[in-house]
Formats: sequence, structure tokens, C-alpha cells
Amino acid sequence: MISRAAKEHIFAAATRAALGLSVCILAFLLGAIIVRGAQAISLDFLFMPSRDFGSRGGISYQIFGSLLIVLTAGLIAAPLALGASVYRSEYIKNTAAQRLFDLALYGLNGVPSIIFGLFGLILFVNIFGTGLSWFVGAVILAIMMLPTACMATISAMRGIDTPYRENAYALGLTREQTALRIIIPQSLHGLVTGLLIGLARAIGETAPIMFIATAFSGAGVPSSLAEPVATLPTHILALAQQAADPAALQNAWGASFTLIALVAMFSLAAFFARARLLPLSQR
Amino acid sequence: MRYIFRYGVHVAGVSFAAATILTACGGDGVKTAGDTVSISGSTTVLPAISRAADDYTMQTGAKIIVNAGGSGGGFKQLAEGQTDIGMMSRDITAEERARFARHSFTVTAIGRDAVAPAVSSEIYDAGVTQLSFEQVTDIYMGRVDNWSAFGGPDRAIFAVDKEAGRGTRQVFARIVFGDKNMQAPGADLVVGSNNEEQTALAQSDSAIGMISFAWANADVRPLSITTANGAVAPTLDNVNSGAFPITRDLLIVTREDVSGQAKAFIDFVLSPEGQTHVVDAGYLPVNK
Amino acid sequence: MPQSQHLKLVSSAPHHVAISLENFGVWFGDSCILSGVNAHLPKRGVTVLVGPSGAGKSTLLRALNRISDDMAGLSIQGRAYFEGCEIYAKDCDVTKLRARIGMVFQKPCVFPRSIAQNVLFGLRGVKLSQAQKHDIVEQALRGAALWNDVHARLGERADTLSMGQQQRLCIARALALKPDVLLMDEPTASVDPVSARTIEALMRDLGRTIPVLTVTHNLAQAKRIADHVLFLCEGQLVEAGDAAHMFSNAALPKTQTYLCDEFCEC
Amino acid sequence: MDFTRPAPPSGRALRSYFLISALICAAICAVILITLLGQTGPVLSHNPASLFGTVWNPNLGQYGIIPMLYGSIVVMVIAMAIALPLGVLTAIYIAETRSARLRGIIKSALEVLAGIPSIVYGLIGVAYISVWVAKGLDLQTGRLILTAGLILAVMILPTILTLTEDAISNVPVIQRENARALGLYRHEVILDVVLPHARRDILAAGLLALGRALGETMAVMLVIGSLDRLPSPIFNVLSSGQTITSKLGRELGESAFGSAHFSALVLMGLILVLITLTLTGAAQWLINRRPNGVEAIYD
Repeated sequence: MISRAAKEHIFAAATRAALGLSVCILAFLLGAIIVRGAQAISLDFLFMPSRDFGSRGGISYQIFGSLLIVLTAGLIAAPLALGASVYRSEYIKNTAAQRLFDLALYGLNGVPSIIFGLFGLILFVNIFGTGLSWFVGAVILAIMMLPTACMATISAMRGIDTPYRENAYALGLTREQTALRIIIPQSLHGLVTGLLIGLARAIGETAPIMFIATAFSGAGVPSSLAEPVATLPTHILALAQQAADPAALQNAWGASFTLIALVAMFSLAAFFARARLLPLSQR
Repeated sequence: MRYIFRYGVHVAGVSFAAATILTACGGDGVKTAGDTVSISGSTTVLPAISRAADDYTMQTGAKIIVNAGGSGGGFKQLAEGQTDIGMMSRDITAEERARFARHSFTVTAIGRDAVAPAVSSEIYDAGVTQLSFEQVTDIYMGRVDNWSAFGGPDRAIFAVDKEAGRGTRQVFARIVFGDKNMQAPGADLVVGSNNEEQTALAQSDSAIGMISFAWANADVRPLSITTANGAVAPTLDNVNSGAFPITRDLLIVTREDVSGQAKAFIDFVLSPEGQTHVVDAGYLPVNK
Repeated sequence: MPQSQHLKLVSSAPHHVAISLENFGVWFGDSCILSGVNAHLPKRGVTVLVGPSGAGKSTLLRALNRISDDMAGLSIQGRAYFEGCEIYAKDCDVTKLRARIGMVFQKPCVFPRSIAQNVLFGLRGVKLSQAQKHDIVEQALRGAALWNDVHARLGERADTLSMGQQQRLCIARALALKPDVLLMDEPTASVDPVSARTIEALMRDLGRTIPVLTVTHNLAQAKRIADHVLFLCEGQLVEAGDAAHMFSNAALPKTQTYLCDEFCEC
Repeated sequence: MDFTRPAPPSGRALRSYFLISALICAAICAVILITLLGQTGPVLSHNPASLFGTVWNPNLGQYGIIPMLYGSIVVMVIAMAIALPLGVLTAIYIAETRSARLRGIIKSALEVLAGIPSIVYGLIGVAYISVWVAKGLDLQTGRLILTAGLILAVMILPTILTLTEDAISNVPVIQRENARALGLYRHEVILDVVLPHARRDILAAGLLALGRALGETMAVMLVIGSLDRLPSPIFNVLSSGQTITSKLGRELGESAFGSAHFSALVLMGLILVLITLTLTGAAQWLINRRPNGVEAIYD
């Protein structure tokens, strides 16, 4: 029988050991990415196109392609998320219908990313016959962003006090006018934050776009919607498969570092957007 | 606020329009993207085509997009009209032709390559420098699992296989195993591209794999083939003379509705200038 | 230091004193919550801590069993003794200390288990037979005037009880450990008036065997239950003394004003 | 006075815009499922019996999904077996520590880590973890089921840690204080009061992490070795393997649309979606279910 005091010590040691291990893992991950990435990053690397299957040259088109796809995805997702959130929060009053809507959103959020790729491959690339197209990639990423953007917007709308709505109705505004003048402006921070978080997540996605929107080499600035682009995640994938080549590996770290910097940029933007756009009434 | 909202509607409108256009230009996969040539397929052919494409783009300003994906994928995308040219390191199979019987395909050889059984340098240095087809087959079928059986060190054989759709694998299986679809129960690891195969062989100290000559290096050593007439070394000369048995043509495939731009690029690859890129990639030129 | 700040009602002989404070103070970061408190808690009777909000009553109570140890920025000045041992000594076993100093909080808080399990929750490290357990539960619940309410449903979840019953369960839980002192931080603040009266009576009963130190905002209640009174204001112990004495003719006008008119000048 | 001021003409258009957006959002999940379902026909009519086999050989019409299903489950179990205890113990330390600074540092590091794209974890797996595993265990390759499990454990650790820490911090202080006032040791307070109180949220965190582990593609695909075979012996995690996601990532590109091969892959994808949807649904249900009286009284 171990005494209570001894158990206390064992337990404390276990949590301390766990903390130590976790901190080591976190430090290793961050350290590896920063150290290896910093070695590979240079202005040339960021602004030159890649050569020799990515093992030489830079990642300019990959950065461009990634930004093109996710920003377009954001533009597609924004109006959908806004409209859907207004409908969910201002029009659906039936609890069961609300539940169903939320369930659909949570469900979409839980779908593995490769499934979105599979879905896009079947529906767009094959059934609609679009071929490899960056725009299809943007549409798929927009779908992936929808739950995040909707949930953030809906929760911002939930934060608007009922008196605002009652006052608007009392002034004779229709439901649409209330939505347009009161609800949407007051919940804009939710939409923007949600979208930016969605963008941060989407830009790192590989599986959804690797079969439908990206090309290995030669892809530059697309001249039509139905052309593939190069992206950072798929570039890293191609380079990671040549791990025996130090030059390729070095560029993979550089591309990873850049990708994470972009993710961090969107996340920080989300953080500041939330602070800046939060309406005075809710600060 | 209004502004943002209108903007939203505008974007939605554009999105819908774009989706409609995309759908409309789909159909039976008629490529619409004017002067862009889209190519995908075998990672074996890729280095040659990619180099040629870079050069061609520089000379003419034409846009050529090259994608990896394996011979199977390359054919599939071409047949479905998603690309203009497919790269293959094996022939089109009867099943593939049957599946897309409504199209006719033109196959052009742009170079020649040899696949060799290759081993980790440690094994090669320990004295295993040649194997017969039967011996390689024994390894992949799981009948032999130690290098000592071939005069090597007393170490388990680590057999690296490739994905079934890969051209390299099908050529190797057809010639060495005698059946291109033969599964390899003795395999310990399956990789995709030539790069991955190279990495796996280099990282191991007792591995055997199948690799295109162009990927052989100091860590990954191709073996001579033991035949009734002695050993055939894995050299380009032996490939050229036809003595080395596991060779294949590097192919590009087009559909009957090939675009002029794609045709022009193929002509460039076949020209003496284009063929230098094939040689640079480590392969043998055609027409020589 | 004026003489009046000492408890004059008991002799300073240690065997009559459960807890004594010497120049005791509590700081959170840079702000002083309590300072220079000198007091003795007698071994019997109900001692009531009174004073306006923010006087430091709860802080003092929570410092005595070191329950506030985990708050960031907390620092202690002076000395506090429990049964002659220094509470804030380095070698003081906090766990044992807390087991001997029972505490009941403002809001009742039962654990989501059965009533009996709640009573036995603090009894650790001793092997007890079923019969012993039953005895302890019965005694503790009787001591907390709850036995008649719940003896037929000891296995039911404790959170099904009313707030007043839950608060008495908390008292029973503390009593099960046979504490040497019972600290009560406004124990009647969250319960209905009837339960509050029951708990007041309980405190009087408990005060006959062990020292009970309680905080209250309710002066009427303080009058009903107090044997001794400590008057705190703005982190200082203003006056302390026998209840009858304090309520009728306290030495300081400040104390008189507060205890009679519930108005504080400090 | 005109009390019947007509709605502006844009009202109806706006309303339909809201409605259509909502319908799109709500229907996409179902559309995905139906699209996938629609492609499973060929393999179901072709050779359904082979699906339950252990041999995957599209050339011979054999589509045994058991090795992939097994791989997915084993990799997930390894990841959870490592990440859950590690995450919960670490979360306990962070939640109970008095150092606000340590807590702040770790929490922001976790935010950063949660944002690292999975392909980068794959790169770390290829460049470091698989190499370490191969060297440490003296194996020919580090592309193993175990490696995939390790990578996934690292990937889901931030999720588990963050959510568990939240759950533990959300346990009302009053519960801890009451337990401590009874003379309980810290570990007794945690094990007997805090964890039981937070168990529902911790379970939900586990389920979410489980879903993420099952659905993860890139990192797994790069390190698992793509061997479509059950390991032998069956629990040999030091052999290469295949998960549903890595199979899809590797083979979708080369299977012809509409073939039995393609539809077998789609079927695997469908199974994966159904499993992960069940897990997320269960987690959401646990989080949303407003629990019993105790919490309701004190929150």
C-alpha cells in the first residue's frame, strides 16, 4: 500500500514528466521548422520560379498559386456564409430546424480533407469535365471554409442583444432591412474572423486540391479558370518524396516555413480583425 | 456596409457564372485553354519532358504545364480529356484501350530507358553485383529472404516494390517476373515515384528495388543481369545494343483531337535540340 | 498598538487558544488586504467576524487553512499558530492542517456522488469497515442536523438535495473529519431563511464542543449566535471582545457605530 | 399616415439570397455523401465479396479493404494511446500551475502548432521521425505503421492538450476548494473531483482528436510505406502498412473514373466519412448536452 503522500509525489512527477515531454515535442517541431526554414529562405527563394523539379530555384509561383486559390475561395465563401448565417440566426425559429442546420455544419466540419478532394474529383473534374482547374480547387476550399465562417458569424449574431432587433422592428423595419442594417453590420467581425481562420486552415490543405487543382511544374499565372496552378503544399509534397536529395529537402523546409508564415499571417489578421471590427456595443 | 454587401452579391454572381462556364466548357473534355499545353503522367518520362518544356517555353513563350502522377494516371487524364499529352513509361494496356474505345490514341517514343534491379550500396560493396531474373523473382515472391543466399552478408533482404500503376513497375514485372500484374508478397515497402524509390534504397543498407537507370547513384547501385551468356552490365551501351534485357520506350500519348500547340511541342521534343534534353535527363535518344 | 485590539476575554494561556495571530497580514501583489492583526481564537464558542464588505474577513478565514495558497501573488506577513504550530511554517503539512481545520463555504458545493460518499469524501488513508463507515456517516449527519432528512436515501446523489440541505451536508462532510476548528464563510448566505435558522442553531451547538469561526454580514444573526466578536475594517482588526460586551458597550466609537447602526466610518 | 409602408423591392431578393445560401450550406454535406454513394456502383456490382478480403489487386478484380481499414484503426489507436495520456497529464500540469507566464507561453505555442499544415508534419515525419525510428530500432526503413502513429500522436497532441486544458480550467474553483478544504492531496483533488467533473469535455476532445487522426492524409501517406497487406504477425506495427486515407492519396490519381477500381476507392472514402461523422457527431452531442444539476447550480 503506497501512502497518500507518496502517491502525491508520483502523480506530480508524472505530470511534470508529461509536461517536459510535451514541451520537448513542441520545441522540436517549432525549432526544426524555424531553423531549417530560415536556412532556406532568401529573397531569391521567395521571388524566383522553381527549377529542376523544385530542388533548385524558388517558390514564387507556388506562393502565388496558393494565395490565388485561397483568396478566391474566401471570396466565394464570404457571401454564402453571410447569407446562410443571417438565415440561420434571423429566419429559422424552429429549434429542430436549427439543430438540423447546425448538424449539417458540424458534419461538414468533420469531413476528412481528402474526401473533399475525392468529391471535387468526381463532381467537377469528371462529371462536369473541368479538368485540373485552380478555380475548382478554390470552390472546394470554399466549401471547406464554410463551417468555420458560418459558425463564427452565427455566434456573432447570437451576441447581438434582442432589444436591437425589437427596436428595429418597432421602427417598422422589415426583417430583411433589420438584417441588412442591424444584424450584418453588428456581426461583421464574426464573418471576417471566421473567414480569416478558414483561410489560415485552407492555405495549408494538400489533400483536397492535389487531384483537382494543382500541377507539378510549368504552372504559372493561369490564363483561364480551367488551368492548374502550383501551390505550396503540393510543392512540399513533391519535394518531401525526394527526401534523399538535400537540395530538395532544403527547399521543402523553405516552402514549409513560408507556408506557416502565411498561415500565421491569416491567423494574426483574424486576431486583429476581431479586435478592430467588434462593434462598440459589444466591446 | 452596403458596399461590402453589394460586393458579396457581385462575387456570388461571378462565381455562379464561372461555374456555368466551367461546366459548359467541360463536355467530353474538349480542351479550351487556347495555347496552353497540359501534360501529365509517368515520373520516369517527366524529367525529360519537363526540361524540354522549360526550353520550349523560353523559346516560344508557349505555356506548358507538366504534372506527375504515374503512367496510369497520365493515360487516364489524357483519355478523359483533362490533359493534351500523357507521359507513359509502358504501353497502353488492352483494358485501358477498351475503356476508352471511343477515342483513338497515338503513341510516340521520345527516348529509351532501362530499368535495373538496384540494391543499397552496402550490398553492392559486399559483393552482390549481379542477379538473374529467377533470383530477383524469388526475392519478390518471398521465397528468398537473406542476402547470404546470393553471396552477400547475412542480412534479411528488404524488398522495395512500386505502386501497381507505375510504368517502371509494370515493365519490370513483365520482363523479370513474366507477368506485369504479378503481385509481390515478398515486398516490405511500397513506394510511388522514382524519387521515393531512390530515397528508400539509399536510406536502407540491405534493400533491393527496381529503378530507372537515370536514378542510379553512389548509394543506389544497379545490378548486372545474369543470363545464360554471362552477366550483362547495366550500362547505356548495353541498352543501346539491345543486350540489356529490361528496357522500355519512354512514350508520350495523344488523343485524336490533339491540338496544334501540343503537336508542335512533340515535334520539338523529337528534334535534335529536344533530344538533348532526353539525354540530359539520363536516357537514350530515339532515332539513333 | 492599542490594548483594545487584543482579545481581552480569554487569558493568553495557550491551552485556551485554538488559533492565535501575531501581527498577521495578507498581501495580493502590491495591495494589502490585511495587516497587523493580533488575535486569539478561544477553544470554545462561536466567534463571529464582522465588518463591511472588503474588510478582509473572508481573506482572513481563507488564510487560516491556507486554502488561498494557490492564488497567484499571495504573500503572508506575521505569524499564525494553530494549536501551537505555525500555520505558515515551511514544514507544515498543509493537507493535515486542512483536515484538522474544517471549512464551510458561502455556496454549498456537493460532489456529484451519493450523500454518504460526500460525507466520507475527506476520510482518506484509513481502512474502514462498512459498519464504521455507517457510524461516521450517521454521526456526521446527526451533527449537521441532516440525519432525519436523509437517513433513508443515503445512496442518492447529493445534488438532488435542496440548497439548505446541501449546505448542511457540507457541514457534515467537514464534521466527519472530527475537526479541531470549524471555519464558516457566510454559511447562510445562499440558503433560504428556514435553513439559515437551522444552521444558526447548529453553529451554537457546535460551538459547545469546538471553536467555530464564522463570517457574517448579518448583524442580527451575529447577535443571535456570537459568543465572541471580531470587528474588521479595511484590513485592520478594529476591536475584539465578548459578544455581550461588544454589542452593548464597545470601547471604540467606530465599533459602536458599526455594530449598532451598521454604518462604518473607516 | 401610411402604416403600410411597402417593403423595398430588394426585400424579396435579399430573402431568397439568405435562403439559397442557407440551403447550399446545409445541403453540401449531403451532396458530398450522395456524390460518393453514386460512384460506389461498379465495385458493388462487380465483385462485392472481395471487399471483405485481405487482398488488394485491382488487376485481378480483388478489392479487399480490410488491410486499409485495419491500418487506419491501428494507426489511430497508436496515436491515441500516446497523445491522450500525454495530453491529459500535461493539461493537468498547465491547468494547475500557478505560473501564469508558463501557461501563456505554452498556450500560444499550442495555437501556433495547431495551425501547422499536415503536409509539414509529413515533411517532419520523412526528414526526422522515420529516420530516427529506422535508426533507433535498427530497421531497413522508417516508413512504418508505428511511424505514422507517432506522427499522428504529435499532430493531435495540440488539439487534445488545448481542449483538455480548457475542460479542466472550466471546472468551478469552488469544487477544488471544497475538496482541498477537506484535506485532500492535490492528486486526489484532480483524480476524484476535477477529472470526473471534466470527463465529458475530455471525452469530446478525445473523439474530435480521433476523427482528426482517422481523416489525416498527407502526414500518414508520406511515412506509412503503402503496403496493402495486413502485417504479419497481425500486431507487428514495425511493418509498413496502409490506411484508407493514404490509399486514397496514393491511388486516386491513377484509377480511371467509373472503373471498379475507382469505385472501390470511393467506397473506402465513404466508410471513412461515415466513421468520422459518427465521431464528430458524438463529440458535438457530448459538448452540447447541458449536464446535470450540479453544474447548472454553480455555473
